[in-house]
Amino acid sequence: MKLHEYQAKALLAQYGVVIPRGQLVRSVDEAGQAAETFSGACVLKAQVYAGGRGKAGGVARVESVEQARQIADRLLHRRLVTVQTDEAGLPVTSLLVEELVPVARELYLSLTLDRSAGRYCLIASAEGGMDIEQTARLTPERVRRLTIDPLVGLRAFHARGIARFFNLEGDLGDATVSLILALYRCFLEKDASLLEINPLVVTADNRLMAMDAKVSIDDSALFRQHDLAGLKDDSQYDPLEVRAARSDIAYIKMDGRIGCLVNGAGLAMATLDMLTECGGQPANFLDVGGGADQDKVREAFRILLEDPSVDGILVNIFGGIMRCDLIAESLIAAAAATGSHIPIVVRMAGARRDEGRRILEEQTDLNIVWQDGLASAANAIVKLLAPST
Amino acid sequence: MKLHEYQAKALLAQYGVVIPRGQLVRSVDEAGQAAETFSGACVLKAQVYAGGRGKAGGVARVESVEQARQIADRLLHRRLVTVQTDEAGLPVTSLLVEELVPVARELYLSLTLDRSAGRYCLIASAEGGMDIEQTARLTPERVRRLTIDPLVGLRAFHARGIARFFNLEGDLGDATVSLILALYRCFLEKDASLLEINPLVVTADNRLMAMDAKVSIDDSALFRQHDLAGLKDDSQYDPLEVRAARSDIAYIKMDGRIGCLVNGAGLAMATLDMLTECGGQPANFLDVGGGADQDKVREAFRILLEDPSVDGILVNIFGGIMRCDLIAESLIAAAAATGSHIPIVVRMAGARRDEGRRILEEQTDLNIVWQDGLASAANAIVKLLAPST
Amino acid sequence: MAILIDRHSRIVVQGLTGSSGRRHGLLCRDYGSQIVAGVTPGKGGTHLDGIPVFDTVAEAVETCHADVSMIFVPPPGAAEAILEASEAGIRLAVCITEGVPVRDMVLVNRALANSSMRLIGPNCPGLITPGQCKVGIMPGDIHQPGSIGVVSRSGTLTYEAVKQLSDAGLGQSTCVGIGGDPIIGTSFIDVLSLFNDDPDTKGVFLIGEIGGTAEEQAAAWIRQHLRKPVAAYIAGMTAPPGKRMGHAGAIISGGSGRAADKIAALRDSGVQIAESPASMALAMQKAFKAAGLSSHDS
Amino acid sequence: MAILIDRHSRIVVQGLTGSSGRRHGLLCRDYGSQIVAGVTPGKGGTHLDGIPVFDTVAEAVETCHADVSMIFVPPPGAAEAILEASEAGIRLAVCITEGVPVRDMVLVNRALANSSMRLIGPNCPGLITPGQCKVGIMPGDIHQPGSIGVVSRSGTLTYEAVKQLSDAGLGQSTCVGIGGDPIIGTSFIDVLSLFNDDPDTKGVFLIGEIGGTAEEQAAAWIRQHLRKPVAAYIAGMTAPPGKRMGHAGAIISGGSGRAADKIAALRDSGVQIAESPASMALAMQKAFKAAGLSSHDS
Repeated sequence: MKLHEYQAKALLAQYGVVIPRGQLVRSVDEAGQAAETFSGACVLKAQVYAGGRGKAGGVARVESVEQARQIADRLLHRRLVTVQTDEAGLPVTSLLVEELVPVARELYLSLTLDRSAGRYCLIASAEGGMDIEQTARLTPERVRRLTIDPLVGLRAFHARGIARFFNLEGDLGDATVSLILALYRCFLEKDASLLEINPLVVTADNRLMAMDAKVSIDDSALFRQHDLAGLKDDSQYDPLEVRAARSDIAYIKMDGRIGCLVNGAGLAMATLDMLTECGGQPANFLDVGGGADQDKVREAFRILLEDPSVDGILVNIFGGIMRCDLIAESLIAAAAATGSHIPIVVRMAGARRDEGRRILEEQTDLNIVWQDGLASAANAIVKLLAPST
Repeated sequence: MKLHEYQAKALLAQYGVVIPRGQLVRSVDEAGQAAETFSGACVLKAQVYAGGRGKAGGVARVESVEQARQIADRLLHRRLVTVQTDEAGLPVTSLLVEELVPVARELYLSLTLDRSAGRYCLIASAEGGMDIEQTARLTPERVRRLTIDPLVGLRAFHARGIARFFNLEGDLGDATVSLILALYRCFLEKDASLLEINPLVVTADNRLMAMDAKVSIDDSALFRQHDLAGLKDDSQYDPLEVRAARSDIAYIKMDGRIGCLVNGAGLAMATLDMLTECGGQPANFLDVGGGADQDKVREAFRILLEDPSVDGILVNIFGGIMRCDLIAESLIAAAAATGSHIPIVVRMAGARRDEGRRILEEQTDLNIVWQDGLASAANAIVKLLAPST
Repeated sequence: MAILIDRHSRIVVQGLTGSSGRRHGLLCRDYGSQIVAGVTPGKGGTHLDGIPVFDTVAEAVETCHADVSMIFVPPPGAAEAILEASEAGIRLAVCITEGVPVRDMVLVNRALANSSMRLIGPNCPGLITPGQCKVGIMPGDIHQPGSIGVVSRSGTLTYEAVKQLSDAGLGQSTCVGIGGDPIIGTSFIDVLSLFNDDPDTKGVFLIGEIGGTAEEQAAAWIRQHLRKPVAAYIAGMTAPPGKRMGHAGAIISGGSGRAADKIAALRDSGVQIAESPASMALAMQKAFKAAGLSSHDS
Repeated sequence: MAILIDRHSRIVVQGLTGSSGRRHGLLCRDYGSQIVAGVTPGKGGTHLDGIPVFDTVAEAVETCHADVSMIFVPPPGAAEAILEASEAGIRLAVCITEGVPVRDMVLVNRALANSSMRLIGPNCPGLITPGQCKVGIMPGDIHQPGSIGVVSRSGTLTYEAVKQLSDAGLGQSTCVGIGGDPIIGTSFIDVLSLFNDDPDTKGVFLIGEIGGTAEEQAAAWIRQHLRKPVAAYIAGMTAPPGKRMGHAGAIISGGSGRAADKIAALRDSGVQIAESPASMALAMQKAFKAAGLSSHDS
């Protein structure tokens, strides 16, 4: 789960990290008032779940209250498209208005998981403000990576090594050590999966400040991070994705017209691949999960049936934990409830496949086609929709 | 550093451990008032830094306020001699007055260091109220010992294993798990070196309660346990030991008449052994430590010179960190300050030995004898004091 | 022979009395697995359909000589359940639980470095040695005893692969789902190495997916060490970047983790790639053919 | 040859700019030890009497190729200093600091189980290979190069022993003070084993004291493995029970840790016991004699 910049900064501030003075605003008037407190000179930053805001015009420096209002009016309640979003972009419902801080140096710090080591790692770069993967590629000597032994933890001596690497001494060196230890504490206590300060700046008046901050929380740990779970901003997701998430269904909206309903993430990906191979374009990734009950399956069908871009549905279920007969019943119930008559190709295998098939074939009101194999099912739905293209 | 029972119990109560209702009293009147709150039926427990109080008469059950006052009068401001004290015993300056709790079962739990593993360990015994080492010897199957990996810590599953071992199920089993986890948290957070609940009782009304509690704190960790450091009860030590401790001098009062001043614990023990071998009786163990400065050495001399039971002093210094000439100067200064003229045999070796010897031999006012070897020095002081025995 | 589990494995189910634990514990027993004990704190002393339940794994090991554990404990306690199994002397723990916090697994991963226990999972379907022993949630009846070793990060996709293999007459020695989480106890390479040394395994089918670099690492290992025909399928060719595709591990980020790179690496190591999820068995047959072996030798 | 340190050892002093670190760092250099660097956080870039000071041990290793560390960091930071040395690739760390909290050492002890670094101490005088290298706080001039290995839990008592040995013409290969704390990095047995394999060590003198069971364990090891004459002295014959005699380790409790038991165990293993602290060298000579060797072979 992502946090907005303003949320991430507020969280870090709780751990003693220095951040720019700032204020979250949701209207042009609020933006104007906030700009006034900075005598007009300030930065407006669109709060969206994506990076690359600067180049996309989502971050603007203003010199007057009037200018602040103009920019706010331009940004608020529009969608921002950056290199990290899709073509539709993300809606801007709030802006962070911050003081202007003269900067002497830009650095980079992050904590994340090193998957190959199975440990957390600290990444530091003397090139702040840049994409870390680019820096690592172009000037690897400017990047340092430190894998953390969970027994020992991230210690002052590690942090001092990073301060030396940054060439920060004296008070700034000490501040770097304190900052790194605070970030690690925050990272662990909040079950973060990513904590990135980019840029971390040395200000003109020699303070160490987190100019931007990105924090993601491990979804699996939200059960013990109640405060953070409440910070989720549903506006940043497709409404269908929000609805699916509420039923614990993994759903991602895509650009095509064939809705997919699959159990299991790997099989769902394989189904998209199969569909694409047959010339079809999937409208979504949808994994109802392993232990889905009938309610969940019905809700999954409804999400697909209510999506206006979906012209037909491919169901691919490998029963194991799930029973094919229950899936069949849920499918009929959901289709009946929405009154939809779009073509549905169903392929099922595994537990109680024959019963499921019988249930589907017994009903005649709906436009349901049975197929035995994955390839034939994908071909069938593509062909069924072909004439109407 | 030891805690009194009442302090240990208050500490454990902070961690949610159930303890008997009780009140600390320092006078007969307070004892009477406390007994009144229990309608006269209660237990009075002398607060001293030693076990074995029960058999020594330091724990008494009373049935009336009048009886409580009588017992309090008998105990308070006397010295209590138990199997764990020396012959002089320890002064009783306070009593813990506690409710009477009907007991169904007595158990034992402790946390301490397993030196051979270099890890902490939990010891549980189904025989509460007994000396654990005796139980381990007589009925080893009644004792379970669990070494704790500091990476993993003491976990609920370990605690459940102990609950099973105690044969406690249902709510009592759950209470055992909570208790053990609380004890471990307390043990770690407070840098304890020993935490012992003996007996841990199951009350007649099915509660789990710490009937007695013994907690010792790692002296080396007192710098980060300020709250606990303040709990030290100087009344439980020889006044000279208290004074020595204030100067960070390791000092233990013994029964003989020859004061010893040595640098280094091992050498100090060897000096006592040497003295005993020569027929002398040491008045104390005294280690001024490795990095002692002149002030500390002077204070150590004063402690010896002001002890009325000291008839003569043996100084054994192996200069390394310490310089013999400084020791010599401190010795002369301290002796002059106290005006003492008791015989002093000095043996020094190592750094600036010759200079130290010259300084001592140049003065003529004091009764100081130089010796080159450890054996000859011990013999010399014993002989010097022999006529007066 | 097969690897990791066989008819002699004695299985304890941690979380047996929960709904998933109960269901799959009994299904495994129906398949023929020896489910010798269950563990649920507070339920010690009871029985579930004839299976004795204990408060701790240590008791299950002591009393019932369990050597394998199947873990269904919910996420908040799953990591601790793994640690408990390890300390109790379990040889192989299979953690089915999905959604174990990464922080917990970082600790488990470190603790198991000093343990003799092997962990499979978490967030995995488990493993099966067809005809002998099933420790997992896969449908047993699609499997056939045989000599293809199957290893996968996926669940139902593995069933799809196994069904294709069985339908084509390619039975399996052992099928191992290693799980889709960022931190897992047993890697592709660990399982490949076991298959390499297992005389009953004649060929290997690997099922990967987008995200991470586990498949690339496996490819490098295969090139250097694996002496048997290998075929593979990688799911997620058409997945959009930056989105988490169900599995915590399945995300393409910053140009790494792409299916195309994984396929190229495997192909470079001589692995026969199934281009389509519908042709997995076919790819396995081609791998045998390329190695000059008949798949029916298997 | 000797053990652990010699003239080629390159020493970094952690806490060099503190009063003890400075004093003993320079004294060790005067003795001939190669003190190549110091570490004091915040003092990086400065020099102390020609010795470069760094902020971290890693820099000292990288820049000055230090392989041994002598630690004078005060108790609150001492454990972390040990961990830092370990991660920086130091081969041997000698922690002189007295008063390191036990809880910190429990962690260090666990962390070093996965490290290639050997720790000596804490709360120890250090070690010396006479005539070559001194990493500790012992007075150098009482030592003589020779072939007696000395190992001890004590500080000044060791100096007493060494002086007696030197005065009797019994020089030392290496003298190791393992420290008096409840948790130490290197045990009697570790050092005995090194002496056993060191061709330059012909005999061993062991100095123990009351408390714990380290001497009993050493006795058992000696009986089984040590092929050289051993003599020993145990301090604390006359110590009162239940009192902490200076060292955290030196306490007799519950009938264990007594000098008499330790002496009996050592004697049973064929160790020559010095009955009096004044006859340590004599005991060593007797041990040689009993083995049919002249102590001057040493």
